[in-house]
Amino acid sequence: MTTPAGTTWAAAADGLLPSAAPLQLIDPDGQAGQNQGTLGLPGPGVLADLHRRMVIGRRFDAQATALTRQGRLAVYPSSRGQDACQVGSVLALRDQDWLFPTYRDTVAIITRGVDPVEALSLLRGEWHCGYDPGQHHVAPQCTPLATSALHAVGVAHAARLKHQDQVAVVLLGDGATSEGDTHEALNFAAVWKAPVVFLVQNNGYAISVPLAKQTAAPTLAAKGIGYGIPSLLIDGNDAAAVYSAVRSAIDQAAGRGPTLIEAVTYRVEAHTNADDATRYRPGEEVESWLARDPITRLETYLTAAGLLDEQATGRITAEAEQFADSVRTRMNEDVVADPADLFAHVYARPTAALQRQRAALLAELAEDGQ
Amino acid sequence: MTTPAGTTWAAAADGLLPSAAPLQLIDPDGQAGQNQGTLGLPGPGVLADLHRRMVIGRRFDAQATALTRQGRLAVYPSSRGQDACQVGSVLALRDQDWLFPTYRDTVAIITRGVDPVEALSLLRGEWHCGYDPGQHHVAPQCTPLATSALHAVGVAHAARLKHQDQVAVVLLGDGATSEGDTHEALNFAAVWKAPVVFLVQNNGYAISVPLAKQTAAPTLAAKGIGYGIPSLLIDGNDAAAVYSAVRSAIDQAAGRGPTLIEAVTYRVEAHTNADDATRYRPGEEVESWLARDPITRLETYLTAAGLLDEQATGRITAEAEQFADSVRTRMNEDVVADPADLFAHVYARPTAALQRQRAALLAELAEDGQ
Amino acid sequence: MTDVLSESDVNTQVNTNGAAPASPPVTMAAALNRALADSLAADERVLVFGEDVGTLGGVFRITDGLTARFGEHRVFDTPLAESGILGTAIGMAMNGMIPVVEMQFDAFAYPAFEQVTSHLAKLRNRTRGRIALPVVVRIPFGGGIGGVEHHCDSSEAYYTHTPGLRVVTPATPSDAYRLLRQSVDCPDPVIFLEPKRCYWSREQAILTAGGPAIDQAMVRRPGQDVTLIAYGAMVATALEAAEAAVEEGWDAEVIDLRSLSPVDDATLTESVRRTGRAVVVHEASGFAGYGAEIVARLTESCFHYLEAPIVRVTGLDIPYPPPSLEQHHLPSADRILDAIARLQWDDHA
Amino acid sequence: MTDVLSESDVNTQVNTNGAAPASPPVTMAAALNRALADSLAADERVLVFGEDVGTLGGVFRITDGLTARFGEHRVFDTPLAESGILGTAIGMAMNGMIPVVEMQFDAFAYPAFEQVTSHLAKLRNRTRGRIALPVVVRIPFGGGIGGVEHHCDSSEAYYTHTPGLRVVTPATPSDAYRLLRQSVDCPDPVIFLEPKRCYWSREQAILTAGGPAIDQAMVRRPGQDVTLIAYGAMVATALEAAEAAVEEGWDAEVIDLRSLSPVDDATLTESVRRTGRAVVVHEASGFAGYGAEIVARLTESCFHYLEAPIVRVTGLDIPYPPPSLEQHHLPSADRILDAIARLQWDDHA
Ligand SMILES: Cc1ncc(C[n+]2csc(CCOP(=O)(O)OP(=O)(O)O)c2C)c(N)n1
Ligand SMILES: Cc1ncc(C[n+]2csc(CCOP(=O)(O)OP(=O)(O)O)c2C)c(N)n1
Ligand SMILES: [Mg+2]
Ligand SMILES: [Mg+2]
Repeated sequence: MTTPAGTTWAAAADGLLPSAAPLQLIDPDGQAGQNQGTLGLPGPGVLADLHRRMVIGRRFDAQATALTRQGRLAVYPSSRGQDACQVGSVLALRDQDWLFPTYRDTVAIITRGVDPVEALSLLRGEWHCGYDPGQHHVAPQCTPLATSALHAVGVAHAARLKHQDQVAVVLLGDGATSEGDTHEALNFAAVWKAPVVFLVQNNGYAISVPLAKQTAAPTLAAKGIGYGIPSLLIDGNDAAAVYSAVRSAIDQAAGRGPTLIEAVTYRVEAHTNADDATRYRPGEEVESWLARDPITRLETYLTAAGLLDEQATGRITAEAEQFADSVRTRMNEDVVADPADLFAHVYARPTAALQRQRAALLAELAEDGQ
Repeated sequence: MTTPAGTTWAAAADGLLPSAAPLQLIDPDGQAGQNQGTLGLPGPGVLADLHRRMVIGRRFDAQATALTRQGRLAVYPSSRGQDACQVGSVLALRDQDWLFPTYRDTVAIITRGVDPVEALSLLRGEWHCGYDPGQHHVAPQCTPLATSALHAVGVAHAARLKHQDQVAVVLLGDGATSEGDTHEALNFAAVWKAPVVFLVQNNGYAISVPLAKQTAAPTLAAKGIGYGIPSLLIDGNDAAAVYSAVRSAIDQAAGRGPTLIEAVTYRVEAHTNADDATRYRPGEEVESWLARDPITRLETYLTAAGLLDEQATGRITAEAEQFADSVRTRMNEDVVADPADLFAHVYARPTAALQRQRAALLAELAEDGQ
Repeated sequence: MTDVLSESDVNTQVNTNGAAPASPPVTMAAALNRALADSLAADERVLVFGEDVGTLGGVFRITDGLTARFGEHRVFDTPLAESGILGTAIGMAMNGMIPVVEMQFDAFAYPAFEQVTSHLAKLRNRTRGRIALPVVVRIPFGGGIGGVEHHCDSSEAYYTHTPGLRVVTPATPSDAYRLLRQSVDCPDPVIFLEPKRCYWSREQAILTAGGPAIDQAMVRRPGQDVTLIAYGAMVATALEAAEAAVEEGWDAEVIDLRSLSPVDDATLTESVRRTGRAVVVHEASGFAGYGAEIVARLTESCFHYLEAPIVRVTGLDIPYPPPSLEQHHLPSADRILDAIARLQWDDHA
Repeated sequence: MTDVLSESDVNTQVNTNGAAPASPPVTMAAALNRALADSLAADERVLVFGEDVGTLGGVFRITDGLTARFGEHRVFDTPLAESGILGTAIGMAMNGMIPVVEMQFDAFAYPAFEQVTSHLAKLRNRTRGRIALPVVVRIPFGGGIGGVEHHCDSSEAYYTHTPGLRVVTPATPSDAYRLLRQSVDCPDPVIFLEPKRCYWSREQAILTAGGPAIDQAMVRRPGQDVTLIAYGAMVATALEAAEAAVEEGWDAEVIDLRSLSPVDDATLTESVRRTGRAVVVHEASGFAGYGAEIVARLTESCFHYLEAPIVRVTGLDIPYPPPSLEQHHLPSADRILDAIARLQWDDHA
């Protein structure tokens, strides 16, 4: 806290600034990272799981994009290239923890265990949220940018008030950090010492707007000190680093409160299938990031460490194919939407007016012989 | 800018963090401050002017509070104790620069040269803004917290686009820093390199809420680095430091862009005359700050430096009394408000509907023989 | 003015509503404070937070003493950010709490508008009922208190047009208690508008959550010739006009809507079909205001019963004026009488 | 659906409005783009900014090519913050600029609500006219495009209830050009609502800023029996209904409001007094919606001319539905015909 002239705040700022360079446990070549900071390498089982889930997630992501071409999805924002963030963050969660995803985080959602078709309900145009948020503690995918950060802080603070060991992890984009709600969420979390983890997937773009037009900050993680929140800057294409950073933040949340993590990654695909990224970024840039692929890197590491062989890779690929097949098959069934749903959940009990409107619509449909 | 793992942001962060302790040119005992940083002591003329204007401002402030007791003002938020911020910031402005004050900054407004009765129009309940903002480049006093910070950025950016050497200085409270608009203003200013100075008068309270419940930041000035904005932490009760900090920020604005200044000060009176501060803060706290009074401190310094003698002090006191007298006299005249004003300025030209409503009201008043 | 309007007239009514004259008079502010205390005591999931609601007890003292009695963890000050207050309230409700938050003044709820419209109102529907948000948003609304700019807005039109929200407002201390208790118990998000000029109005009443349900209107004064429809502070003004109308030979019925959304169509339609004439009163600007909805739906449901068009007496279509001019903006008993007079009585027996 | 509704029908009308059939068809998106380019060329104080409006040319390509032509300093991307966009636009206008800002989708304008209601709408009045804010806020509004949640709101009721704002919306490409040019030239802040389902509708027309003024309604189809009042995308739907009504023996007049605030009372009243019947159509939810205002004021001004109550055909009182169900929410020509049929024609010659 700022106090009268004379005293200094330096002590209070200890550990609030991120490392000078992104922390990295496994480098792009699959070798041990040179800048590991305090992050510990996850065990072999976790590393193998990170790899397996990324392969499945990547395959699902490609399948979803394909479904847009077949008109089975209204739109799909791919997370290709951000696989390490999608999978690393979710595997670090405990069952009781809450995940707050955005429209881009469908892979994170299915990695959490949500049924893929239920997860795609929003983008399929079936219903706003197709899954039960309570089942896996996954909030509805949030579209109004940064607004869910406040919900995460509220969930976390409520857990604290109830003396429950429960942490909320909210996923944000680099662009979303510009919204006032991100600021208010960081501040409320810090003041309340709420057990919440802010994971910023800095993928370099907000639709067409590059980070340089989004902020002049030396790094987004440098925002933490302005709230009194410890911050981490990590390589977002290193699944091990993402896992370890999120897990350590979760472990410290109960006592210390919030952590801000900036994961430096890249959006390999366009903003969505409807976007044309060639209008605003050079192909070489994309190429340079493909060379830093999160899956390849972990594959190299695991193979060298003898934790992955062709057989295993084959099994995982097959599992991924199977997963994608079932998604394709199920998504090819036409949506059967029930008009009555329109009125059922606006209020706990439909108002008299809504009952009249419901009756009118059903009569209309009966007339049209539907 | 954050770049792929390996490179570091440290260089980009140079000079973005404030000093460990508030900068001070003149300490509470009227001696030369021990922590002057890069701030230069203003010349004798400026120091004398700072003192004179603070004395007049303090007297005006007391007069305004008195007017609330006589029912001549609806409400008045005193800036007593923040005199150095009110006067130091304004004297640092050049004619072409814009000032964006809040409801608490009436002393700053009159120091800028706005007619005191016009300045009190809002609090008198006469009209929302009683002065012409264009005349002295003083925006209307802003009540919705932090919203004016964005206006200041817009004014500054427009000046830049027009290649005009014009800086906007916006006054904010410690509480206002929690609003999303403060965040968005700092970010837009930094990205656009807009010539704007954010002066946070950290007076320790937002109505009843102490800074400790407002933020967990080690110091508010530490927010700057999260936007890439150079920041200063200064003793807000040292008029010389405020003047010098704001002036240097203005001088660098054209080239470097925005500066964030946190001035540590104290709200000696209650939030407004309608508030009862004894409900939420101990009297000793107030006492301790009275001992750090900005006027006494400068008086001591000026006297020791032979820049102020009893005669001069007498002249200034008399001038202040005269100023207060004329304010009292003029404020004792009843407000004559013109109902037609209600319709004249909603749009450039009153709409047909407004003309009808105007006619109806005037007819009503005519009937009632008004 | 505040007193004349919101005390005497309302009291005459409320006493006939069966409050024991013996009981000490209570202000609306005290009734609201009691409702919050009783809600906090009744259910530990209830939380009260906002700006200055803790130690200070709120700028209107509505939360006075609650932190002392229930502790910092249940009644607390927040940082100064309304979207933050609303957004965290939504999160807390997602995790089993019942937040009752205060927006310090109407205009200061605007920073929370996105959280209110895009989440508070829609999350239940978004999740097919799997997530309920039993959040109460207390907003002191309206003018007539000599407040400076931004302290006197009436924003009910914004909220009533947003499906998924309930919007209610009391007109008397006893109903303030009842409606607030009912709002806290309601599984839907409720925008609870507090007519600030009535905060200090007194009523002799026993405070109880019983009586008309949260979505029912109340007939404050039965009448035969014309229906005056009002809510919040305007109920007292309508009652004042009704009393004055007697001398003109008009027996006016006064309906207090209480719930603006949903609205009690049955009570309104029954009354207007019976009287054949109606005046809708509110402080907010008329254009695209809430009153237009009342006129439109009643005109449709009562068309052939109407002797004259339903007219509105509202605030002017201007930003809320400074104190020196607000009396010209606010509906008065006189303006309501003038409106009644315009309802084509020539053919009236 | 979009095409059927917004092309053919509107065109039949617009061509009678005198556009040279020779000229190449232009989409509303292209007309808006042209209006922005011509405004930027006509006055160097005009600035265009918002999210993705620069290099990308906007998610709907309305600003396509403008940065290349006018430079980064006049057409630029902002950081991702709507309150920031609106607030800085206000500041730029205070310093002599004419900002034309884009809110990417209706629901994403809500974060700017405080800047719009507390400043954009009020600063002129606050300063007794000393500060004017010639700001244009472009907001793609409405649904019918299969958009997911938050991409299809209709928020005109919020803005039309806010004194100090002008609210306009075009129904055809040529009027999109005209209204946008007029909005940029207007000294008042203008909320410019772009019916996104009409972005790709085509019209053969010569684009000119001349013709009806910014606050005048247009009769899109003259008729004798009933007045259909619509705006934005619903004008095409109303015209479709009007054509279908011919077979039922009803000659419907279709009025395109263009300016929602202020509203053109003269044109509306003249028409409804003549026809004696009216239907108001909009996509937004009905409750406390903009249509209620039209019904209320017309009922008052035309009461003794009305053969039946003025009815509304609007969106349901629900959050905007997912694509799979939106057709049930949106007003259709059939629903308008049903509404016309309910207007008590028995007594009709
Ligand atoms: C409040 C708000 N404003 C605008 C939008 C429109 N929009 C959707 S995604 C997007 C870019 C977001 O960028 P970022 O936060 O970096 O996330 P990313 O898409 O890169 O994952 C924008 C502007 C929105 N969804 N919400
Ligand atoms: C958006 C908004 N929310 C709430 C308020 C009510 N309010 C007026 S002053 C104030 C406290 C402001 O504290 P601070 O920013 O520190 O300024 P100070 O009063 O101390 O000068 C509050 C909450 C407001 N004016 N605007
Ligand atoms: Mg991004
Ligand atoms: Mg303060």
